[in-house]
Amino acid sequence: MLVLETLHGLRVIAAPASLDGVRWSEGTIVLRFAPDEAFALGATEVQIPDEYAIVVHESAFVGSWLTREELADSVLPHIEWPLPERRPSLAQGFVAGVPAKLWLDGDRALLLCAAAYVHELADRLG
Amino acid sequence: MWITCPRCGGRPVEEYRFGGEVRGAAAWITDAALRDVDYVWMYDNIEGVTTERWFHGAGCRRWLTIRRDTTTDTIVA
Amino acid sequence: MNDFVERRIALRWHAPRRAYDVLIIGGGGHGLATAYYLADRHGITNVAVIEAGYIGSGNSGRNTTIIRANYGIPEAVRFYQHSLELYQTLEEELDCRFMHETKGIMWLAHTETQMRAEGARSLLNLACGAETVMITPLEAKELCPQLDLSGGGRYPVLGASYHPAAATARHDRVVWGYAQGAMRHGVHVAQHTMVTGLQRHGTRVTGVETTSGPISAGVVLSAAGGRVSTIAAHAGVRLPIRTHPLQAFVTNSYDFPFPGIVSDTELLCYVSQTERGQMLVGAEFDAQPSYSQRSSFSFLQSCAAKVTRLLPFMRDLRILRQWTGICDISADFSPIMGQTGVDGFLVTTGWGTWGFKAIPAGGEQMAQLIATGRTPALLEPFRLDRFASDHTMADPGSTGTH
Amino acid sequence: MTEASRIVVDGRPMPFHPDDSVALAVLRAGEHPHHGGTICLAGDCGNCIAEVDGVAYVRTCQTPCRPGLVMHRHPAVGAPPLHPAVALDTTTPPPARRISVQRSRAEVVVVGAGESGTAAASAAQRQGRSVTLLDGGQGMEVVAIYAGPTVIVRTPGGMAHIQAEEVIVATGAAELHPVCPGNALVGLVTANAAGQLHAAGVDLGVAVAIGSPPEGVPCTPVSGRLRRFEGHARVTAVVTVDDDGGERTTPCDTVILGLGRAPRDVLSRMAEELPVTVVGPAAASFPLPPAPDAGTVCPCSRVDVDDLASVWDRGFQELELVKRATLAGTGTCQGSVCLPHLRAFIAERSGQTPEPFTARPASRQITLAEAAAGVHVDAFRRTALHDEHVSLGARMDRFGGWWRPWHYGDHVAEYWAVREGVSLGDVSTLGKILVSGPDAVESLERLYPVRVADIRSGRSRYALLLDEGGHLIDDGMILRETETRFALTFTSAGAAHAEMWLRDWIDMWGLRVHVLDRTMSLAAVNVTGPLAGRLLERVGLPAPPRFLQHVHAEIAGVPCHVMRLSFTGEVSFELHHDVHRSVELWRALLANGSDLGIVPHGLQALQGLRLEKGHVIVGMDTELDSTPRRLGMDWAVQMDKAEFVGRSALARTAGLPDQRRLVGLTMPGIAPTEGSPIWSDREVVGHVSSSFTSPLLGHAVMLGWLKRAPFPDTVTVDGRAAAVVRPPFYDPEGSRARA
Repeated sequence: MLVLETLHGLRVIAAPASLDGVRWSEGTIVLRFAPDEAFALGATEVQIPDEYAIVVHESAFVGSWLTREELADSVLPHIEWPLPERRPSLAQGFVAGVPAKLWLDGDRALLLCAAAYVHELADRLG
Repeated sequence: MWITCPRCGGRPVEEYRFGGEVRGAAAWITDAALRDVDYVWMYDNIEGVTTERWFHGAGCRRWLTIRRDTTTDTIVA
Repeated sequence: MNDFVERRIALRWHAPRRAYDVLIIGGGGHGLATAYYLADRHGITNVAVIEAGYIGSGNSGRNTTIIRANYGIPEAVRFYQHSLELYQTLEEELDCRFMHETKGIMWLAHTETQMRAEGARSLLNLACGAETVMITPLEAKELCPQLDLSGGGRYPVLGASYHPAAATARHDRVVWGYAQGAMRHGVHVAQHTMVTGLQRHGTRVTGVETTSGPISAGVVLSAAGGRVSTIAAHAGVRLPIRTHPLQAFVTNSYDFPFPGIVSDTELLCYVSQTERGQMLVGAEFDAQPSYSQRSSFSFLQSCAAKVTRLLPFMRDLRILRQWTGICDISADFSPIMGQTGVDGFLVTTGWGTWGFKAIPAGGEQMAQLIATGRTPALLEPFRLDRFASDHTMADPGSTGTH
Repeated sequence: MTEASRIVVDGRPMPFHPDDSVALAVLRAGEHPHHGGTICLAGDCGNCIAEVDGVAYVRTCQTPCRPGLVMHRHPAVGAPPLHPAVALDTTTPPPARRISVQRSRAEVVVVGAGESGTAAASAAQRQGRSVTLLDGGQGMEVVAIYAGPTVIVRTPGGMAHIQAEEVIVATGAAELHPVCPGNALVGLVTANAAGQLHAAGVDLGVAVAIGSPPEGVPCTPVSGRLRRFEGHARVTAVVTVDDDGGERTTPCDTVILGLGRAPRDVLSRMAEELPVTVVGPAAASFPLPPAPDAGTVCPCSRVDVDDLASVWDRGFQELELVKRATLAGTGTCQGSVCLPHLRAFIAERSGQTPEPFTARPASRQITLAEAAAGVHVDAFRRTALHDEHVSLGARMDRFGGWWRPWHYGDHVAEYWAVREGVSLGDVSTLGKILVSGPDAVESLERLYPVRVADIRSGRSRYALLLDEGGHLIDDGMILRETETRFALTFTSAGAAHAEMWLRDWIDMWGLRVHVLDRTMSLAAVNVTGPLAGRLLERVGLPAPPRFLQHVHAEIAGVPCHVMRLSFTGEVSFELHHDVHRSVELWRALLANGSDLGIVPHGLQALQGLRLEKGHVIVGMDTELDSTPRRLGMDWAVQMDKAEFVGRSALARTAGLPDQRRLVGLTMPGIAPTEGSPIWSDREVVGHVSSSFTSPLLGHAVMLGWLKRAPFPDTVTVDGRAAAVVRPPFYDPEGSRARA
């Protein structure tokens, strides 16, 4: 069974332009959920030129890194929509009927969903 | 039915929540109270192209506005 | 031949004349029943029913044929109970067979919240003259031995409300029975006659424009399904109505007994067996308004997934046919019947997913209103002006299915 | 012949040749897969349907033989039975037949690999378009074309769902079936089927041909117009009529029928208005057959020409009415066989050729299991404390899409822990939204009917959320963090809608506000009871916030947003914290409170506790049209505020007569069932929305709707008198919550 583990990072809501301009530390994976929203994996602090920005520690996502084969075998059969072709990129939508996200980067992919759904997703993906 | 989210791309309708037509009270109703009744309760119920709001709940969790032909359920530009 | 060929009903058609006392838009169950009762109960026979397609081509011919009265507010329970009772003797009255069969319906509950809602429904129904009782899972299993009480391991059945008087009837034949009854009294029914506008004289509606020419009338009643907002707009009347698709499917015919109707308050689907042995499955209407009658695969998928959890034997039954009707849902989920504020123009609408079961009472009461000019007590709560006067009829029992 | 090359037909082994379909094997054995009727071997009709491996209504001509395959004929009369063992077995789930789903995309999907289909596929490929060619001969059975267009296919290995840009239907033409007396006999085959049977080495006996004979099949052509088939069960002769009206009887074992063709159009009739192109014979117009005058016209539904005539003569005078009055065309083949004859029948009588009726899915039938393959209908959420609840013996229930503890075994003990000691409640499911921005105050002032601007930082205020009609849709707290930042809470059931509601209005107003829904990010534990403060003191909060204050503090080492409020009526602190620290916090609280008699409480106890306080639960005590006035909550609306959502409706309806009130009710003894009708003067005047037998008060307390003025002081519920009172029933001054 797929094991999804807690992901830690910063959840940031800020003006899109200010988010665009953020210099994240080396190696930070930034999942841009929306133009004004990002989840920066592993980040612990951020300088952002938006005095109203919401920056909070986020621990409510669980995820699992998958190889290209694991993605093809255990995840893709449960997705109705096409994956984006660009890499790296974020895809969001139902995976096996659970709201989930995929970070696609080269040969690997990070599958993540809210911790509240982890039992459903793991069960459905087997 | 598939709806294209400007942020996430095309997704089946099951990923969205319908948020209703973009509407206002009928301008031709001059009485304020009647106009409010109209705004609260009445619908255009258009057989044709409507402008409406959908929420991409399974994706970016943001709203989008689309135009849909209710006679065919096709999304028009 | 098969046992289901209609053998008795005879229909007689007329080209519409130029003027009638009462003109009814919409040759579905409600329109034809109103015409029948106008003629039969009130002697008003100078009546025409005009239909854009063929009679029963709208929801009267696309519904899932369930008759029940287990609604959520007293006003609705009384109205539908009256309709249910009229149905019980309708075959004799209309001199036709429409295979009316009392089967009982159970509404399964899987959570404490649903149990509470079903318990409330039962008590309210009993108080208002409709029999609904709570049953245990084992009682549900006795009524429907095919039921998986674990709900496929995911939806355990905690109990159900049971409404033994629920019935089914062949929908087309109800339409034809009323049409025949009205025609025998001299009512004219014209098919393929579409309304393109309303004639107005001052503030009064005095007739209709149709694809077959103008027809004037003392009273115009819109009993149309689906296009009622457009028709009302011709009279300057705005309606709290949205038109939504409602989907259903049937399997092929199978020879085995499945006597009752099983409905689920959480999965929002329901199952009965037709007189031909088909398993008929329906669900909640689609969330977005639409006039498209195109069926969707996602409906078939999810509905099949849901019912097979409750009734696992259905997994290997083959689906024969899937279809979609469109239904007019009112803003408070209750029907709208009667005056519109424009003289000479009445509506019967907002029938949502519960129009078929309301045909006899709706027709009878609308006829009484037209004949007497006074709103009968059963209709009083369902007047259109309830929205302006803040007397809406929000019915938690209607927001469910069928 | 080895066992490996036999199928089992009605309990008897039957040999087959490689590549035989089930129908072919049965015909090879000199039998008929059904009980009679013309055989087409093209998947068009329903004359070869049988039960195969437990699934009825399978077209055996499209089903390859497989060693051990079990076929049962349908009964000659009536529908196939369901085996009671299958129908009634619910204790063991049906064999977990995992039906795989292949999802794919193609620019062009071509249905049909005949001449026109392959040509269309090649043409599309030459244009550089990606093409999926679905070959029925390879077992790719197209079930339906849906909007998208989406093509649903049953494949030899499962199901395929194909998203296409364009679908090309190249299904060719189907051979016409004969409609005349005797057309349900055994021994009738179409020309194409005769060719297949001959090529497979099946002995056709004395074969005669009507119409165009098949090439290469030994048979005797018979001239004249087809009148009837003779025979008992099997055909023994065919009777034709010459031009001069003379009948001619030709003895035979097999009649080969080359009666012409009709477009194989079920898919194109299904796909009107979709981007679907029909090519080849499927798009051609063929002459209709002569109007039938006797015999079975619809074999699937067993409708005879007499039936058509009977309903026609009684006024059912158009295709749809004839179809509905006879059920012709509503069977397994969806009109493939009968539609040309129905149209010819109507054309002759009415003088007008009717358009074919629309086809509905499914053109190739699938089981419910096949339809459901690959779908998941809903996803339930668990809080971070789910396993803690289960290990404490909780009975879990679903509410608002979450699993929540209903009770931990003794809801009365849980109640007393709250009223007299200290208790924990998992309120992680509450909606929690952060808003921040220069327009934060402005947006909340417009969203809520209470004043927001004067809430001081570190303070909070209870608020209703109203829709445009002034109807209550949710309630919760507004907690001010800074000048421009607020935390908002919502009910568990209302949380999903709350985010949509906020974002929609803020979008529409164009206000500068950031919104973050933290409902699933933050867990929350409600520490409640007169000893709650003492427990918090032990775990690191010596000076807890006062009523309606909130602070950020570490509790047992876990950073928490501590909110002082009360739903239970006792001192309550909601500790909102990151979900990954939730178990740690929960356990620390339980451990530190053990000598205080701490126990967690479930929803059942909570519903009683809040009812004693007269707090409504949205959706339980409220209805779709519950205004603050009806709920007795006008105090939570400030009409002197500027515009807010629902304000104009409240102003308008304030002047209208109203007959609805949510009231408190008390009566001695055990509480009536929730939902009980409320009677007055032998009339139903309302119903009980919540009820509870208060252990503390020793009598029943209720909230209930009265819907008829004037409102009485005493009503009857459950046959007993109940007093109409003003809630709350417990601690009306609120001194306990503020203690």
